[in-house]
Amino acid sequence: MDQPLVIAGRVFSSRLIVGTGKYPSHAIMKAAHEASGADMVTVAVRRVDISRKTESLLDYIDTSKIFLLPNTAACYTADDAIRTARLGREAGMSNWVKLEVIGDEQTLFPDNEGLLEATRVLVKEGFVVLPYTNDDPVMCRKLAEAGAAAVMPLGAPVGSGLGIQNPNNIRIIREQSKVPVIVDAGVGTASDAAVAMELGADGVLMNTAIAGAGDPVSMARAMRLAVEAGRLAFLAGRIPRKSYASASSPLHGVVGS
Amino acid sequence: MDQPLVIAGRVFSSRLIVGTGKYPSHAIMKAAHEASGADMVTVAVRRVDISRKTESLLDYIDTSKIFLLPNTAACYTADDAIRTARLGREAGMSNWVKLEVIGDEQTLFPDNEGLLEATRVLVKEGFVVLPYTNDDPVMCRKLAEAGAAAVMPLGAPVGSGLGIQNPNNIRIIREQSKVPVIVDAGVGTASDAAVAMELGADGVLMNTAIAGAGDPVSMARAMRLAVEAGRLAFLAGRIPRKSYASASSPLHGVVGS
Amino acid sequence: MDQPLVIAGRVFSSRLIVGTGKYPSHAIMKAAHEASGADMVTVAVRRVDISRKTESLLDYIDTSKIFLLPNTAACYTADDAIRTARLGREAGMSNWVKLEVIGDEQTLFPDNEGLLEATRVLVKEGFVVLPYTNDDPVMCRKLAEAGAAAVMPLGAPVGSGLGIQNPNNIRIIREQSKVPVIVDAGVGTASDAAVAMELGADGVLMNTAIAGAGDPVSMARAMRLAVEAGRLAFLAGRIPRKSYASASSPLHGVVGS
Amino acid sequence: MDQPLVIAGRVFSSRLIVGTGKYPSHAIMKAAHEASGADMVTVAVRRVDISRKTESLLDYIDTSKIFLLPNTAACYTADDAIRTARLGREAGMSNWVKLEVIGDEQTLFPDNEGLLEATRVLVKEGFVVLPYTNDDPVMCRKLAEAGAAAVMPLGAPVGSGLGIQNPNNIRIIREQSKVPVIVDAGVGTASDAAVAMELGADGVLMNTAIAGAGDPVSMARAMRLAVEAGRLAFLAGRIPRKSYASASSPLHGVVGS
Amino acid sequence: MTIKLNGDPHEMPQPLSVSALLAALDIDPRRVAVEHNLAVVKKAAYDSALVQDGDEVEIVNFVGGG
Amino acid sequence: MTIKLNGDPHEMPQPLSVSALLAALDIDPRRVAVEHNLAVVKKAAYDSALVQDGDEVEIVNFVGGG
Amino acid sequence: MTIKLNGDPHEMPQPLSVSALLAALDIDPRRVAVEHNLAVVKKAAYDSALVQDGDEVEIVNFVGGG
Amino acid sequence: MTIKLNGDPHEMPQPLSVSALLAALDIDPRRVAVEHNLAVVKKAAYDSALVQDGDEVEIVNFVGGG
Repeated sequence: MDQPLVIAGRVFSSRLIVGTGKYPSHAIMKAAHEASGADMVTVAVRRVDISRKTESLLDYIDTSKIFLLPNTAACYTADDAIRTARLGREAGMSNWVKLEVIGDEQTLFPDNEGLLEATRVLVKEGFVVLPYTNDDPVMCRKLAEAGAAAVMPLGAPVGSGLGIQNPNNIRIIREQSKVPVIVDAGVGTASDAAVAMELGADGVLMNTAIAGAGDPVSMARAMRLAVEAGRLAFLAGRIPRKSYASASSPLHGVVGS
Repeated sequence: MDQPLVIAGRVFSSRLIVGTGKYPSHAIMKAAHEASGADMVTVAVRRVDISRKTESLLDYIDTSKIFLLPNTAACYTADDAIRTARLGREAGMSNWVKLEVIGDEQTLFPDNEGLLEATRVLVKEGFVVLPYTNDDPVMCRKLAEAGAAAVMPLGAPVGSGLGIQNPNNIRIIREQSKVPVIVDAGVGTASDAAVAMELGADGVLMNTAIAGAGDPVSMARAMRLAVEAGRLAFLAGRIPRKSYASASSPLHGVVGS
Repeated sequence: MDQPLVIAGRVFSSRLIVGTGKYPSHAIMKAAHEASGADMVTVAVRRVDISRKTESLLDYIDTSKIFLLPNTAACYTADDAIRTARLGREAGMSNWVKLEVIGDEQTLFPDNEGLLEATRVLVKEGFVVLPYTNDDPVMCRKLAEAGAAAVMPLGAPVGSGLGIQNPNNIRIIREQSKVPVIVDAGVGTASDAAVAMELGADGVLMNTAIAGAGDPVSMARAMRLAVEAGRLAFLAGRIPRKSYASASSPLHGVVGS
Repeated sequence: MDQPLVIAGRVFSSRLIVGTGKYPSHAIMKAAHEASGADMVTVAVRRVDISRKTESLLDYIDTSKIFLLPNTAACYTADDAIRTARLGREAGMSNWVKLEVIGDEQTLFPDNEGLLEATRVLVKEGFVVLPYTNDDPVMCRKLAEAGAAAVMPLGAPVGSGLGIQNPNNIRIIREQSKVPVIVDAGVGTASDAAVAMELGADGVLMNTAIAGAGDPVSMARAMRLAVEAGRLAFLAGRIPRKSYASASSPLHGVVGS
Repeated sequence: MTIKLNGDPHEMPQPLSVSALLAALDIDPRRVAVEHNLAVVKKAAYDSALVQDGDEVEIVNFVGGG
Repeated sequence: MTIKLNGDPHEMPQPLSVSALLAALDIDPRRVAVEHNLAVVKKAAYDSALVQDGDEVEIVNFVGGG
Repeated sequence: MTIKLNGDPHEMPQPLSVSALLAALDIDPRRVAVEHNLAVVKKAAYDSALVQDGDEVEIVNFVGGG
Repeated sequence: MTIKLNGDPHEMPQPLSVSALLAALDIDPRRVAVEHNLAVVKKAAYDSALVQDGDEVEIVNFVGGG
């Protein structure tokens, strides 16, 4: 049978990692998290709103079951990402970080130069670094060599819902990587998540595809099943593609032949 | 919640229909059927081998749980298909038939002219006819008008594993059809089945994708989950596709901003 | 070198066939026709407007250079198509017809049952019949057997600009067909036309992609070049697809190695 | 009308750049170059074979018409690439270089960290640097900021013939880039080149697709036409994609209606 | 007397040949085709074919199409 | 006497009912269908339906298919 | 005296420990992280770390993100 | 005396200018580039640049590439 996903020695029962942003309500988020079966969720680190009391996100996450993964979203330099990672560690009581160093507002694609630099610094400080990067096997290898605990290549722009734009790259990244490969960003619907897993990905991370769906809770369940389906299909070994047909029923013994 | 699949008044708990051909062994077939959760399986009608005793396929199908759907595979004329359907009814004690009138050996694509003719005849004789046809909305409508209980457009050539070649057509067929739409043939792996369901299909029928997989039982389970995932995603309502990114985390309140 | 396109014994210098509908003006149409290099254009047969004089389409087509192909667009029965074909022959002084029997308003997909019937009738009456049909190898074979001078499978819905939705089917139609294969409908831009030709099509027919372009004359020229490019590439023989790289420059003799 | 391609102030009459490797013979290469219409070709810099006289590549390139672009293929470090670029300048009497710093043997994808470093050094030394990089808008922007005269994002792995794997990225790179964008590597057949140009690319560079074709000279001509077609289509403005049909012929005035 | 012309009622003083009808309508016979009571009229028969009360006539020409 | 059984010639000592034929062939009647001279034989008629010299008989069952 | 709190000026009567500042702001210390003049303040140091005039303080918590 | 030429040992009777070396190797100087101890040698310096025992020399030219 399949082994569970293990990152930096920590075992996860689910290969689906979900976000906490953009849900219609905290209550719906909580229900979606349960439906997704995820045991790791990403959170953002932001300034407390001094002016008014707001209910805490954490009141809607059962941290006894769900592991928090702080991200450095919206950081455009290695320094800001490092600073945010340190604050996230202090707030989260864990040394894990989904490392983002953004290079472009329109695509939210990473600045890999800054990402590599921040990864090196944070690994030295004892962080478990999960960098969000391009679907580039070379950069994924360098991040792993820099000490990243996993690599998180993007499937398509964050929130675009375009699905895996370059399956060949994801497949090659998986073939070459010595650390777990989590496809992050770009999933739009269940089949996209299945495709990512069929390419060999060790896991999938998504936020908008669930939070922005018409019914986030149903979509969360769909994603849970799709990730499991894709993983099973990858392990089972699919049939080869052929340009022509090959009959499913015997050609002999047909009546009247 | 979702309604179950209903064809000709008969309720099916699963939207996945599987075949019985090309398995490594009857025992593996039986295990794959269980893993698939299917409660309808297709069977072919062929001459008994007089020369030697062979163990019966039916010893490996629990017909108290699984409904048998005889097909007319390898029939190249309406007459042969009608004749085979009648024999199938007598052998199966049911009046259902997966109607195939094949028009070409290389693609195993249907001869829709003959298919329409055979459908009209068999419907008159009280058969519940499920015709295997092209991904053509017009032909699907005509088959329904001729009394077909469901239409089964192909996703790709039988056994090709190419996946849904023309998603737009399948979507339109579903939008226009007054009877259930079962995507038949062409599925290669789990994500293909999910795609079919996300397009709105009421069910998916497959044989080679499971029977020919490295591990048919695991693939059967993958297909079960993929069909469920695709259905849920279709009902939940996916996010729209965008060419650019839209952030999952808030843009304000970033440290140091 | 390549042979020219020959249909029913008539030689065409261009493999691109264009329409005459939906242009911003007759003058732009004329310029686009010249830029396209086409020597066959389709025209529709419609009632003369008794109430007011309108300038004739034919004033903008040099019929000494361009062959007119009347169509039976908007006919929903074999009878209407046959009737329109006869009128077209009388008006056009030629016995050619682009035969359309439409089965659905939303997709404008053909009613192949009616199409086959009309083809048989018109062939008997001495027409050169070019039927517009689905991307179905079986139906294409039957139309050819019924006497069609060429088959015109659709690439995508008329005017949709979606491009060739099912390349595998077009390729197989070409491999099996004994008559010329003209891909009709669905082309959106130049690369779509090139793809059709690379699949082996003998020609491409389009209207909206040119008439509806921002600059119809430039697009007409683009289509001319794309059809030529696709044809040349098909004849030249493309390189095989590989999942990995193969170097273009020598691996030995590198400085400092 | 269209402006010609201008890189670093140099005007090129063709938007197609071709290679000089892997041809069946120097004579065929020369004929293919003429058929391609290219006025810039890439060459590799390698050690002279001391042991035996070999005829010079340059005897088959009319350098009065064709501009030589030395590459740094097979260099795996910034230092080797810089060293090779300097030698190429001395041998070629020009200060242009197609800069490659390879990061992986299997994909021949670039090492963007080394590429950026080498670009900065060579720009300082007065080189006109055309870096071969990923289809990453952020890296392309950084290379331009580092002084690259153009950016050359890859469409797919070198020699793979897979075509443009991520059209959305190429389109975005073009929208954002302040310097010319040349799609380099991955083209397999004519339509791939047309697609690249339709996405807005300023040019396309290829080697294997022509040199490895069954008939390199015909394919070279096909590529010339495809690049021109794609460019024209991009400038003309394609029709929008629709999921349903829109008629090309009038719906009114149908006979018998 | 009234005929049905291109689907609409059309008044005529008296029976006319197809040629005369086209002339009356100011239509160039070379660029149209005429159907008389569901049968195509050959151009050679335009003078002889007589359109009478209650007849159905279709006059068509080529327009832009795809 | 000879019949055509599933497309091939088959010798029989004398005319047999379908039931007897199946028994002779050691075939379980519950899992097959029988066609006699192109007409399906209902199970209820297995005893009465008589297979004679020159008759065509098809005996089919279910096999794996898709 | 004025400090820069989360990027904006903030008035304080007199220097306060981080604990006192959080209390004054009615913020639960368990769910935030505090940065004092660009250095993260460990929770153990909340009582001892003194925020003085002109200091820069960032107080952050977790919000929804992807 | 021995130099390292294009990565391999190469014997020379005595020190030679780059021009002399190329001539000895029967290589047309117009179509190559020469690196002497890791520094590119300008064509103008071919006569003056002296290759001595233990030197490293790279002589390159253009070959087919993409």
